[in-house]
Amino acid sequence: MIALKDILVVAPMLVLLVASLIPVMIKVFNSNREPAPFVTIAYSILGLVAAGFLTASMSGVKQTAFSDALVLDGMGVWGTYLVLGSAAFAIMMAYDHVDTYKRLFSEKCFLMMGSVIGTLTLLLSNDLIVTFLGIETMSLCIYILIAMSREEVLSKEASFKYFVLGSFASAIFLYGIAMIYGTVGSTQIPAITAKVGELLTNKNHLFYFGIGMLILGFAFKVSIFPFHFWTPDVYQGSPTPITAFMATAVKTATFIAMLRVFQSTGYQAEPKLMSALSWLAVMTMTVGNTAAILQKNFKRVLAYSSVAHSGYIMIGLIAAAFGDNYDSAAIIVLFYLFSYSIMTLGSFALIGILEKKVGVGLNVDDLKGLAKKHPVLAAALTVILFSLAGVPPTLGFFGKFSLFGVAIEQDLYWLAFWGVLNSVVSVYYYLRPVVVIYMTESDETSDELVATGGLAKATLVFTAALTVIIGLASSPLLEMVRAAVLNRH
Amino acid sequence: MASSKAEFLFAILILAPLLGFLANGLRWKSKNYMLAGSIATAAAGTSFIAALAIVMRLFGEGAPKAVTADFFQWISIAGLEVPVSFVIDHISALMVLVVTGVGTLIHLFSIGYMSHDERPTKYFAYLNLFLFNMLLLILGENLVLMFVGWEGVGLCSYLLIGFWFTDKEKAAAGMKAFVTNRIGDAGFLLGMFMLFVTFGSLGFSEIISKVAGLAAETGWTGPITLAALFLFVGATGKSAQIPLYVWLPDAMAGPTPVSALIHAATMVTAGVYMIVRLSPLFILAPNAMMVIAIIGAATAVLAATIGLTQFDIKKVLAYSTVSQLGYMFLACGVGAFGAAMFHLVTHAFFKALMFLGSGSVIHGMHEEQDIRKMGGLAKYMPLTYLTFFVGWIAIIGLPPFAGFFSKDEILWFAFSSPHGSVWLWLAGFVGAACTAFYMTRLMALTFWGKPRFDEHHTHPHEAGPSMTIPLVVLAILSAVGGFMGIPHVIGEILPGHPGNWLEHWLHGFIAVPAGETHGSAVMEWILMGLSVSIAGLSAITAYFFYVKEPSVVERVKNRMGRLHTLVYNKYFVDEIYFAKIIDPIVNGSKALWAFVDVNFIDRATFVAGDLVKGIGSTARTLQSGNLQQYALFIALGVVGFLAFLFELRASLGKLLMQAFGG
Amino acid sequence: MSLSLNDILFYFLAGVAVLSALGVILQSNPIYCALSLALTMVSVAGLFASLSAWFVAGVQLIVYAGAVLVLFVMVLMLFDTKAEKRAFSKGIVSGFFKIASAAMIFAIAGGAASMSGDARFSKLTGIASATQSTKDLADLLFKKYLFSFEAMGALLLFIAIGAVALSRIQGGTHAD
Amino acid sequence: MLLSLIVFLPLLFALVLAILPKESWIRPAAFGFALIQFAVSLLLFKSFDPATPAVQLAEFFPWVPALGISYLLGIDGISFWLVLLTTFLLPVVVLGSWTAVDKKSRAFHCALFALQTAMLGSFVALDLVLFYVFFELSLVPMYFIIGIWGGQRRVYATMKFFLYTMVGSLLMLLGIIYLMFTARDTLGYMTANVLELYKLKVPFVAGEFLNPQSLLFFVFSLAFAIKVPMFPVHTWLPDAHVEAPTPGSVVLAGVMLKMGTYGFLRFVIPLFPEAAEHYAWVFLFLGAVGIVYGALVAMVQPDMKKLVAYSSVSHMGYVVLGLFAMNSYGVTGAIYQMLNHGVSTGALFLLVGMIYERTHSREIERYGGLAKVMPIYTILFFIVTLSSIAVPMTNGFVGEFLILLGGFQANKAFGSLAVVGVVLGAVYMLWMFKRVFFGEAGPLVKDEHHPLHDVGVREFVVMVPLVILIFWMGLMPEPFLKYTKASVEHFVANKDAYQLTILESPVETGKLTAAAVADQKEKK
Amino acid sequence: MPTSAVVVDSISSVGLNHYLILSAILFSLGVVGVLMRRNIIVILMSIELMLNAVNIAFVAFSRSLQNMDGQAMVFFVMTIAAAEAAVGLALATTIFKKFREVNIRYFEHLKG
Repeated sequence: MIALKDILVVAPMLVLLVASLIPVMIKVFNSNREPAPFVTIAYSILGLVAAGFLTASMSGVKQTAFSDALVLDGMGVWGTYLVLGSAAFAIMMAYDHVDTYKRLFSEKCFLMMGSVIGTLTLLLSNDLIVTFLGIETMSLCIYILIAMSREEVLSKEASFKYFVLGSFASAIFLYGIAMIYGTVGSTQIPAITAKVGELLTNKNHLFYFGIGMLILGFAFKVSIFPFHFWTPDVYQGSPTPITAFMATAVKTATFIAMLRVFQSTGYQAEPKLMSALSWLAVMTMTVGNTAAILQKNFKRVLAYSSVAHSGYIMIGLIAAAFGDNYDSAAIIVLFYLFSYSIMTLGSFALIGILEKKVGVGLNVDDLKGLAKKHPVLAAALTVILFSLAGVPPTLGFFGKFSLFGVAIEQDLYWLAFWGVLNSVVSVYYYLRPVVVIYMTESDETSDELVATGGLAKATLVFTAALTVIIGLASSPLLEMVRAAVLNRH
Repeated sequence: MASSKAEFLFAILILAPLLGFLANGLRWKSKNYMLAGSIATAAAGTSFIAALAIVMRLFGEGAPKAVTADFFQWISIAGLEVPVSFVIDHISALMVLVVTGVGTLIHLFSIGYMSHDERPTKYFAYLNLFLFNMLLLILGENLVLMFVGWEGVGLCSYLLIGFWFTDKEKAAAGMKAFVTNRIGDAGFLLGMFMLFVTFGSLGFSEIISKVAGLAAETGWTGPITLAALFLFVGATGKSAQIPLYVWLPDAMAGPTPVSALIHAATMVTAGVYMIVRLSPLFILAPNAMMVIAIIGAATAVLAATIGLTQFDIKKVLAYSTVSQLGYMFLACGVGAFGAAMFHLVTHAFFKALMFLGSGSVIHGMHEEQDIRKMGGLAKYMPLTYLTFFVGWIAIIGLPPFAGFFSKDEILWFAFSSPHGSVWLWLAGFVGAACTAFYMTRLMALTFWGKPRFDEHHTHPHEAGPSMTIPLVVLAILSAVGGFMGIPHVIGEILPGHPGNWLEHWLHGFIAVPAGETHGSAVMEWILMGLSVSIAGLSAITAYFFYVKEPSVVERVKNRMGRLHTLVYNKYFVDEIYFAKIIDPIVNGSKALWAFVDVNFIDRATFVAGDLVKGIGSTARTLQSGNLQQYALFIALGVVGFLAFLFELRASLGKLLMQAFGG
Repeated sequence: MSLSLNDILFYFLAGVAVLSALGVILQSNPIYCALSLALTMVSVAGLFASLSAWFVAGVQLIVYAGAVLVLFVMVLMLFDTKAEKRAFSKGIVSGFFKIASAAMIFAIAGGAASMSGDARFSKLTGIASATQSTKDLADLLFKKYLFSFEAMGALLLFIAIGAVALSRIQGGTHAD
Repeated sequence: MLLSLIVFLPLLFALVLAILPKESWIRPAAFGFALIQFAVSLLLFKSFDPATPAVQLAEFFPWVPALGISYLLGIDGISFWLVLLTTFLLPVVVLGSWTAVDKKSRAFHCALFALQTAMLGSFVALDLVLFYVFFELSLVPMYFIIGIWGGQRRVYATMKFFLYTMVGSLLMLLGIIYLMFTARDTLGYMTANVLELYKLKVPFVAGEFLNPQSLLFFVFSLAFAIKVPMFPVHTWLPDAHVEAPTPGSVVLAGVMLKMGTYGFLRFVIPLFPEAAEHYAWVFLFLGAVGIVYGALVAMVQPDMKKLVAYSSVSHMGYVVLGLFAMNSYGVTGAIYQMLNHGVSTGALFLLVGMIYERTHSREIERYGGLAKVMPIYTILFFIVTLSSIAVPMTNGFVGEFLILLGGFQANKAFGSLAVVGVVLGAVYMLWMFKRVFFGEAGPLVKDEHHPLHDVGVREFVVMVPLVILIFWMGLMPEPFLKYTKASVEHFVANKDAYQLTILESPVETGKLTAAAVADQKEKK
Repeated sequence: MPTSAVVVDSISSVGLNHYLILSAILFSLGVVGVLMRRNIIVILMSIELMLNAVNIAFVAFSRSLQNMDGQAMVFFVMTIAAAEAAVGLALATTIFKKFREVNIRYFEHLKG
């Protein structure tokens, strides 16, 4: 039955739920009048912070809850930090655009927190059905959030595309769960990972089918080729804070959920699975990077870059699932997720600062003259872009370094090689904004560049500083991640 | 063994010109030609005196075989020791005296010659710098040091040829000289490397002591043969032999004293000097010797024939120089290193004399160099005429002037040496005939006959003493210089039976070819007679042609039209070089640039980039915005992934059958 | 091969389900599609029942055939759509691929199903009665799946508020 | 701490420059800082013992102990002069770019000083990852220097520069990682410490291409070959040079290219001795081809700067030839040539920059007769030309001579091919010299509206130290060679099993790394 | 509570596979619907169809495995399906308000 420890595990979620409900309640009891955005956001942030503290208080814990439906371990704690952090930044960015969000702002925050709860559920799930629920909660809230944007055409289109494809992928995912349930007899992840080897060795076709569908269902959420097609469109059409949240928190949680599923040496029984996933990883990197080169819209560039990064992270996942050393791979995946999230938040923060109109975003060429008008922003963005490109001594470099390291440790030379080639390609488009910012003659003053949003600016500068600082001293972070991953149930 | 005093003297000897260079070089804008010239001449003179002081030590009983001076270790790496040390032995003694002596005279001459120039100080600085480098070349105890001087003189030659650089032609001539020399230098380097790889040392004495016991190589690819050939390539560059002689005639673009000093008396003989220095090595490579001899003979004849038709007074002398250098190489090639040295010295005297004489003429004629516009200058410039006359006799080889002795010795060795042959002699003989002819022609057109210039406008005049004194001194040397090497057959009939002093002096320092000499004293007399008489005959013919019956020249010219065109245009060697070597290289380089860099490497980069962009645009095409298409890709992805997992290609049929049959 | 009653029931319901599903995707009038879907739902409920999943069958009828489909129909009425001129997407090639990929999914899933293990249900003599199974299910839901159940509730709350909010947003970027 | 001081002082200066209140203070301050930096680096003479091949002045502390990455600095005879060259060139560059860089001078000098840190760091880093960090980091300021202050096609050039280098270095990163794991498997602990990695015997199979050592060798080589740049991956260089501002070119040619050759010497050959030995001919050949090819192509360039850029290709070909001769002469010559190239090509770029500032053209055809108008400039240019074509008594000769000697000793055919470069070098330089300085005055020179002034005092002062070095290094190579001798001898003598120790090591770095790892394991 | 056990016909030839294949058929039909139909409401219906197919599989497995977990899942899936339908229809309504049309081909602004 429900014990205190169960409540403790879900305490962050409860706190979030309460914190998100308060503004809505205020609204309800205040005859449907919108509370001040500041109040709304304060509750949300408070909730996030409180959730963070609650999580921190459980950092040493490793336990399951609710009849093994949830598991709280280091990986979960670490992921929770990331998700909460991303959510906090996203909400702060939304606050910067409060004039465009003013109506229904409390609902928006509420839904945002809803998706955070869903994300946390996904993150902590120890049961595929909980995973599914988490994904759905997260996604459904996000669909609505996207559609609630003031922007007419693009956001509706983005929302609907995401919705249809997401539901489609959910069905696939669910089909996979059904097959796994049928073959394993349970949907609990530990039960599944325990039987993976046996089922794969026996060539249980249903299980093959199930695990394949399951992975592909996950793959949709983290935009692995060929399930990535929604990504650029949806990222572009969504309000930037939502995009930032999707690109960081959702991805982080999904990847961690995948890590949980992949936590078994049994996968080594089927090398074909590995080569199939490797192909997907390679294709993802390639498609993401090459398509990004041709983009004009900065948000689309980042969307494709996010696709490409999923490809890189896949390398780590493959190493975790099919290598000899799950721990080291998982550590690196988490580390990479962290670095990726930091950089992505920073870059989306810049878009949030500069974009004229939600959804339309800004083109790379619009950045012309940024160095003159907002030198600090320009510098911060440049740092982040170099970090994304993997130039040392930034966080991005150490992320890539450790990721390729894991690949080589597990003898995944081809993946590492492709990763490197793709990194080179990526340099091209990451540096294009830098070229525009610094190297084009800014004779024509671009009055367009109106920077709004103090919090987003702070976010940008903060993340930029973080990339450099952690890049220079990555050891403590790495140690933290290591401790987190090793603290596993 | 070298006392500190020797080092002191060496320091003076070598540093004096350097100091002169610095003194003039640092005030290079000055137009005070007298001061500059004085400094430079004093520097050269100091060198000469120091050289003399050192050379004096070699004389007398119990005198050392060589005076050496070590200064410091220049480079020293793992077995490669390159000390800065100098040596004056019996070979370099000759050379150093010639260089500093003749050099001083030419410096002196230059004071007058350059008096009207805009940048005399610079000129004298260069001249001193040249002297410094030349001394390094001569005195260096190892090949590296010699190479330093070797390149250094090339550089100075470049600077001095292009001294009047505003003229594109002259600048081009300088560059041509340097580059051609560089080709030779590359050979020199390779030769050096070959020697180092073979003997592990680059010191002359060490190499010579190491080759001492070795047997002669018979093939073409032995290390010594290769080294010798490489070094000879270096020599052909510096000493203007086939195929690298082309720079020397063009080098006449420089001021005339420079031509006298660098391009006649000293620098161009460096190749000969180097071979003589390494004669124990060369003698072990008979095939290389043969090459040297043939090249030398060929150059002697070829250059002489070109000389027959030239009208530029300096060009004639230049080709003559090339030809005479050919004689020296012929001598080296047949193993007559002593004869080569002998000719080197006498040639330095008379050719410097003639160049200075021509300089005097040009100076007097207000920079006119075309001998067709001269004539009858004897009466205007008697002293110049007189000294030039001495030089003329010396070069065409009439006894008892210097040229006779040295050239005849070479011809004799070409015939009699174990390495010699009658063909080599014949080549030398023909060359001698041509030499006599073109030199007489030069005399005739310049000094004899009627003036062909406008006497009202041009007033040829004798120059001042600074220019005439060197002429006189050199004329004397040209006249008597030959007596240092009187052939035995002549010495025997002379009172007091003077021996061949030079041969004695060089004995033990140069290699002597092993094997039997052919020919006898009678033969030597006969050949001597032949060469003297052919020289005389040629001279008389030329005199007849150009003074008595100038019309004959035209007739001969017309009769042999094509041949004349060919020779007059220097066998079109320059043109051929340009068309067949230089242009192809330049065009080839452009093509390389265009094809390799631009069209291949960069293109490859672009193609790679385009490929990436192609993939990207394909990905973008797929990104059609159509939701259902995305869903299709998802479905296809699922299908593909699962099909791969199930190895569907192999088991598709089975699977379907069971699916429907089950 | 003799067919038991159960078999006949299965084949009948399956036939209805497939045919009505075909109706969903082939009818050009969305209302007919919705009605076909309702039929599918019902036959699926029947199938659940044939598998002794009584409670689920009931829920299927109530939630799906009842609530969800009514929702669909209502929205369709709201839209007031008629039979569409072009009910299907264009493109022969992509159409081929679409159908082919669906067929392949079927082939793989079906193949995998047919190739794996025993085709029949284990011959247990007894299966819990409807009441018992419902009880068991309730037990499961409120004990083992408590978290999921609660999360579900939260989800519905989010969706409810979200859907309301969505309906309240007003068009026009510059309207506010 | 001396090395850290030398490495990070410029970064500190860059920060100071970034916050200097007045724009007009920047240049003098930068110049002063550069001089201070140079003076500090001269302290090395006091602390450095040339008699030993061991690594000196080592500094160590673990950086990312989990991965065996440490902050390990050290200097030996191989890097000694490169460090000094780097610090020496900075004041020259700052002074030389006094007027050349007219916009955003603050940012420019910050970039320059940051670049300095990166370059110095890569010369003294003895940890592969640390080296890689500095190696890559150096790209960033240079990327901006070319991209912001460059010429017309600067963006193309800088992207090309960045991408080319990135391709190689990222592949090298894989190699580094592989080596670190090999260390883990053979030594028992993961480390990127080069001194430890030297102990590895990476498996090598002579006949086959696909063996770890050969692959690693080529991966590392590619990275450094691009940086050098060796034929046929050199095409980024001419573009980068042509577009870069003068100081950028000077630093690029003067120091950055050396990072490639230094990498060969420090990492490639000692880490993969068998493969290096086995495939040395490839590099001898490419070096020789590079010499000739660079010279031939330089010859036909219409643009002065491009000509100098291609001459760099040629000159760096010599360095590669010398390195892969793998004998004392070749290696010494290569190190010497690196310095020479830094001095003389740097000087050439400065000179070309000076004339470019006056006429805004580098087209050779439009010059001519410059010697008459700008005599001092001509003399300076001529001296540098001499150095560039390796006329004896200039620095170029010593280096080239040793390299060619070494190259010839190692491989007669390629050595002889390389000697052709001696001729061609003279051809392209002198031809250019002739066309620019001699002959009739060209359109730019006789342009009466813009009379050309001879070099000013500042420009003269910039050139003087370079000219002095040209002769000093040419006439007295021994004092310079003294510092490299022990290291080179050690290198050549032990090239099959190269090891380096730390002189009077304050810490046993290997053990410390191991201890850190053990500690990690315990925690686990 | 007395249990009236339903006796399973021992000679029944219909088993798990049949249900799974049926589920596969329905799922594929749903896929076809999603891929082919232009009306967004019908697409939503097709998705419902797919979820139903999955439900059949769940229940069949539950029956086969003799455990009730499958049915619990079906319960959740149904709820989710309902939620999805609600959100989807809400979205469709919003879109309809804007475009007065529910054709999928309107959604091609975001591409490339």
